[in-house]
Amino acid sequence: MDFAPSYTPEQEAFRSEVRAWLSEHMPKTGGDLDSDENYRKFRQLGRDLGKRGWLRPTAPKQYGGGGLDVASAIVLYEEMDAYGLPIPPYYDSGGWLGGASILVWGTEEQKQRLLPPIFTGDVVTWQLLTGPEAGSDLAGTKTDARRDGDEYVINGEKIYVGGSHGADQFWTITRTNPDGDRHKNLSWFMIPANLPGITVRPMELLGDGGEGIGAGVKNTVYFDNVRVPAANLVGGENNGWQVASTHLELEHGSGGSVGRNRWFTRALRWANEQQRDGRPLIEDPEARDRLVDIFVLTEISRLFGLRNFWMNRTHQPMTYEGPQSSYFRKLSGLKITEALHSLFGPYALTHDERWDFSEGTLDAYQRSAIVALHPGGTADIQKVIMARRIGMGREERESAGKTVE
Amino acid sequence: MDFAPSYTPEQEAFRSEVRAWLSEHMPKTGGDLDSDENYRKFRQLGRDLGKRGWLRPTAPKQYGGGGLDVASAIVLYEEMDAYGLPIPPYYDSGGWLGGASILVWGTEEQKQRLLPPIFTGDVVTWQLLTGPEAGSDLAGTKTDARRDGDEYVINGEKIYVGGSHGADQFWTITRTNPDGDRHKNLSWFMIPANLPGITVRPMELLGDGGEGIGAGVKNTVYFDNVRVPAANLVGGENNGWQVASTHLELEHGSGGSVGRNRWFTRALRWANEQQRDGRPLIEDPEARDRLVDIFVLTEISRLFGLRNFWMNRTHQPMTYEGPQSSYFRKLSGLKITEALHSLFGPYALTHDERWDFSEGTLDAYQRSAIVALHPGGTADIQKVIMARRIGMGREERESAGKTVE
Amino acid sequence: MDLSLTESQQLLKQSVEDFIEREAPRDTLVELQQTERGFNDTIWKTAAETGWLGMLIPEQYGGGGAEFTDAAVVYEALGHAPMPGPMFSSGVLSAQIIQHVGSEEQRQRHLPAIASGEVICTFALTEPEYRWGLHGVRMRPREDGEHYVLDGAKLFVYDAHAADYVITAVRTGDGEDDIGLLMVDTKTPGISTRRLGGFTSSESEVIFQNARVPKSALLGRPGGVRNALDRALMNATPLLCAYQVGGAQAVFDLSVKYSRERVQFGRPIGRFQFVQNHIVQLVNHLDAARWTTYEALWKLDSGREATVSVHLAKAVTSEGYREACDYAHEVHAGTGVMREYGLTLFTRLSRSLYHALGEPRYHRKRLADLVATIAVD
Amino acid sequence: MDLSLTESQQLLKQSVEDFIEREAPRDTLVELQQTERGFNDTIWKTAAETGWLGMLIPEQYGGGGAEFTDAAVVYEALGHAPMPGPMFSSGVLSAQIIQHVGSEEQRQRHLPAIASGEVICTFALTEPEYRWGLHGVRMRPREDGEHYVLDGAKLFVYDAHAADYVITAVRTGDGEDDIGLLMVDTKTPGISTRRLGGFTSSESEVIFQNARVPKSALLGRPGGVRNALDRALMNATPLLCAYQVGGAQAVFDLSVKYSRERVQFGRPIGRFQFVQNHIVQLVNHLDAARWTTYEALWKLDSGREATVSVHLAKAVTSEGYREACDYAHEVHAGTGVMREYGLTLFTRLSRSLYHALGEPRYHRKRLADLVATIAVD
Repeated sequence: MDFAPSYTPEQEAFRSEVRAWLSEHMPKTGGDLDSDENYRKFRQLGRDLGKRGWLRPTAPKQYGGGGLDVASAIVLYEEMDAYGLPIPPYYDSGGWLGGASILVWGTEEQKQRLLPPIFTGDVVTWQLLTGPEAGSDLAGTKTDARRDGDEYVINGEKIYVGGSHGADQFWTITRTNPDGDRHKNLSWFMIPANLPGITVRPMELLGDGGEGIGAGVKNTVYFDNVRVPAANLVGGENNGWQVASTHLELEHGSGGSVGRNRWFTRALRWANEQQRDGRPLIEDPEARDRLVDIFVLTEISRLFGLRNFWMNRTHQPMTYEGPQSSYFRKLSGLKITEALHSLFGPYALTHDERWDFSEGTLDAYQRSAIVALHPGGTADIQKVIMARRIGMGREERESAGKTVE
Repeated sequence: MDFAPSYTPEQEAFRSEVRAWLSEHMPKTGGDLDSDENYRKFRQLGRDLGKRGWLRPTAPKQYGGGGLDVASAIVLYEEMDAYGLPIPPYYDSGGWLGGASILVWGTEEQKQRLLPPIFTGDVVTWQLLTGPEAGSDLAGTKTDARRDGDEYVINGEKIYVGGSHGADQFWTITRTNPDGDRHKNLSWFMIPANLPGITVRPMELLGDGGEGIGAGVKNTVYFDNVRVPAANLVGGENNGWQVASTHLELEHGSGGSVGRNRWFTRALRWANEQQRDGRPLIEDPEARDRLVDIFVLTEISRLFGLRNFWMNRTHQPMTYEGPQSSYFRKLSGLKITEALHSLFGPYALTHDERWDFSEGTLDAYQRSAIVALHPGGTADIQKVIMARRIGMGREERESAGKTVE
Repeated sequence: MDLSLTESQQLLKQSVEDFIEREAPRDTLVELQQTERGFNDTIWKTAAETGWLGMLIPEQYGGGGAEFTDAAVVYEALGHAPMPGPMFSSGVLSAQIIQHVGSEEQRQRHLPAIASGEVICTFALTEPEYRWGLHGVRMRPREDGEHYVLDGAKLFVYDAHAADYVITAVRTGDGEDDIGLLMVDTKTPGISTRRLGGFTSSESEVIFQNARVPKSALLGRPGGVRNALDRALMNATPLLCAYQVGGAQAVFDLSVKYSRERVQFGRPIGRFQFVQNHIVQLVNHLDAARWTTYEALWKLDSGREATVSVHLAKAVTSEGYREACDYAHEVHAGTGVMREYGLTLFTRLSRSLYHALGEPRYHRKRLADLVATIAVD
Repeated sequence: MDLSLTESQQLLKQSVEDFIEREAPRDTLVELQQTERGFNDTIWKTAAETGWLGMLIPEQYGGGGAEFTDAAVVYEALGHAPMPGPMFSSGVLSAQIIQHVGSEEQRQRHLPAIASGEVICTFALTEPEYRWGLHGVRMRPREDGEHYVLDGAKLFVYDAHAADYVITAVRTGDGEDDIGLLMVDTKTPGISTRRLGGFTSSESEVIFQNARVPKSALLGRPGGVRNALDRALMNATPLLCAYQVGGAQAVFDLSVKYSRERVQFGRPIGRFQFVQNHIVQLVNHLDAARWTTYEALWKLDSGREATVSVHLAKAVTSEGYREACDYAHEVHAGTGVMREYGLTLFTRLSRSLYHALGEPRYHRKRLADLVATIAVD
């Protein structure tokens, strides 16, 4: 067993190259990371990374990816992580997930046309999954797409979409046969964001101004007789549930991660800096207990993510591991917020400019951990999937969706 | 609001009477409370109490009960509780629960014939509810009763029955119409324990030698063509589910209690007596935290029990309160065992005569708290009933079973 | 034994609920929450005129002289709204402190004004080195003739941004008991208050810069404060618990309702046992909070020693309200985090009140000290 | 990065599983549990002959010289049975102590006998004032010529009733480091061992009454024991964790199987979400235990600093195994508490091993000390 990625001399050389490049290109940012100004800088960094194939390091080269091996990709993630940034350095889960579905289900023409803009950072893509009527029950969507000549006409509404800074394109799942059997009446579309009939309106949610770049605001997207070229239907008519299974699988956590949850190191730093009765908070036994609570939870999360990363990238057969990781992360998020509240008291709830020592992150996390319970499937949905994959009460065990990474 | 029972001068006089009587009649016991010798003493105490109508203080006088008001009954419970004993001072949940069902559903003839032996302590009654095939799904019993002239012929098997010291009679629920609709094919019988064809065999269970008098051993009862007089059918043929609803309701906790869980005071005493590093364990901050954990859990349990006692005795409309109390008690039992284990370390697991300071109660509780998860309905079944009574996902709210107390 | 509300308590409850339905339905409260002040004059005037505000204040000082349980019925209904505003800070907490710590003259001067709503008052204990309890008080006034001169900051003071007076705990010496409480007028030069931003309810900073407070502002006598203050806190806390119980009840009501109305996979979601499990855990927390609170109130009303029960109630209620909201969010998923739906009004309060008058750990530690000395039978 | 077992590890795992299926199926183990000794010679001989017992012992001392992860594969499979007997106490814990604390001469004398199974050895630390860790050691030998004379009791010593030697921790002075480890022959006059009754696995008392132990029984040199012992404990602990992981896995397997076979209300119970919830929580505990354990083993094998990972693994694994059994009992209801079914074999172990080598609180406290000093980035 080996928990550490091992690197060839070539890969170590690659690390030096990446490190040098990043130190030169990393923009100066500060304050609210979700501000327009900061976003523009990160967006530019994304384009620059994309030009080198570093935005989607393991995606095939012919579609604009980096074509790199897993170890080199980890090198890239690690070096970006040193700046506290993911790849891409702005909100683009739509590109990540939609790209994966197109890679699996798209025609060659679609891959050549749709993937390069995503993989090179030319476009930002939003996923449109949830409707007012269809939350956990995604397949119950009432957004309809009706064929009309070479186009489909889309009507409906999707909620909890995207971030604060707009997108170039959307993908979504629609009903193409309202009378068809469940799961066999859906179709998957890539949709330019600027088509007539599309309206985007910000929602008012608990997580506003939440943690992370561009993850703050969510939007409602309305479709009013929006005409989408039939060429943008991916995976064939009424095959949308299959196409969705790919990105759902990844969204449920089966892609894994090599990153670390930063809450432990942050809490540790603040517990060293904050004073209580003239002594550092870290010397208080209660505070130490809460720090260990956070440490234990984040270590387990990290190990689940690492296991999934390895399984996914080395194509081990996966079953319940994705939703397990997702479930654990959601629930431990709530527990961590309570531990932080216990640790820092009312400081955990304020982003007041005079008193908050956390640059707004503590307060934002108290809210975003609640908001995080539902996206990518509620905690309950993760359990539903785990039960099917483990085969509780049934001999046949459902298998995981097909992904590439 | 008034959480304390209030007593009239007559009731206070009654307390003096009870106290004097108990101090005279309370037997000397010691060692394993479940030993044959101790049991005989408690059984005699029960008969003596029964003669005075103190065994079932609130049951109607004409059937052998005490006919006392609620406050006087509480006086009795409190005075017995001072000796660490319930009423009756031996295992007779079958008499308590079966008696309640007969009171509600029996004919006048049956009440006059069946209740006095129970209420005066002449007989010990076991309830036979669970079958190998029918645990949570009680109505799925495969114990059959076939009418034959003035008798019913019973065949089948019931498990997790009774205690270590035998019983005089059983009651059980049987299937009288294998082809009938669910819940409408069951009948409820009182059965003398000495009928031909009945075999009682002890089971080997985790809780052997568990806490409480006579609650240690459980048995399997086999029925092999047992002929029961039709006069012992209570509530009419195929009406057994209704009859059962009464005792199930009580078993699910709706009767409540005025007693206190003793684990906190015990743990507190031991924590004062036990030494660590030359100082009483109680001075250890961790130990104090665990004591408070136990205190909080047992206080909540006590308050749920008290609320239910009051609601039941004053005939407030009850819905989910019974199963809530039962659920909370089951789950907090597990948490208390972990707190005790944390408090006393390996001492929590041994009844070794040289080293155990708890007279076997700690070790027994580690096991009996696990065993207690299922009797009277599993923790999950309590939740099922709560959901129906609260009306989760449905407008109509199921009401609680009919009880008298 | 009688665990029911009296008839007059039921009427009281109904009157608060009627007012809320009329004047402060949930969408109004959602809007109000976004405002700087957080409450409005209708609410405040009604609280004063109906007597809810001064219920606990003895009649001779212009209050209602009600029992604790009566007042709790009102605060539970207010928590169910959840009604914003400094009712608890002023009418319960500050009034109790003045009543128990202040001199007769001070009672006569301040309590009627509080009861009538004319004056809003709050209590400032904690400082930047946050810790609940008197040993966290470091602010030490300088004496200057007939004045104390104050410098420093009090933090996380509930409702200070709306208060006329802040009862400010200061240190008068190095001993544990050397604590003084100053009735500080917020219009005093050198004093500023400001509401803190974030996921708090109505917590503020109070900054003192060379602020001169007359010595007559000292409540009671120096050195004799601890016990009287403790008594006031023990009396006030269960009312805050009742407010939390009301909130948990509302969150339960919302969840059950949503479990019936929201349909997914062709069934109301309340038919799914995963969802049922959330609501079962929620109602267990709710009822634990309710009955520990009621018992503490009854002990106060009947003159019993209530300290253990009060600490128990605050620990259980604070943990329970927080958990109740977490479970409600699991039931509601995306809908629950939409501002307009209103669930987050409660979530916010469940967080902020978690540490009000001491976080659960504080009360558990005090419980440990108390129960460890209980006579062992 | 490679998180899979090697081919030879898979073969090893298979060979243990084959042996268990053949010689120690669950009903055999249920019977064995009822016996005084708790294990039998077939088990012991096989453990010795196949080399499982001495796997971790270096080859020059008659062992297998295997890596930690190899040995963990075996111990996980043993825990899955769950196989009883002093394999861990003797072949891992005692052998590690002798290897790290003992002199070269002592290693050569004892380790081959342990590896061959000829001699059974265990480690006695805790005393009646139970507390894990060296500061709980109070037993102080008297010196008498070439002997130490021992009086007192060691308690909760795993497998002492079956042991030929008990490595006994004694105090040699008042300083923290003044600890000696004596290789005590249990046949020495004045020494008695007795298995404790109850819900423990195989914990015993060892009573010393004027027992004379030659000074040559002292492992290593006095005063230099702490670090070497700590190293031995850090090496041994993850193997116990692996045994616990195997147990939690078995409990998961049983629960999933039962969820398919047990029918109530016309459906396999695993179709009910309440039951699914238990199994989901169970598998989360199982996998948390598994991966924290594996990472600790990998750190040991690759020569990395492993202390944090070992404490993390033991805390998570002990809590997890206990919780796993609780959830399994919820799934199994009445069936789970029938002795013949076998689930309680695991439940018993999950309790006893909860405090073996220190209860979770102990490891969390040590974790706190370690992580509090991690350099803050």
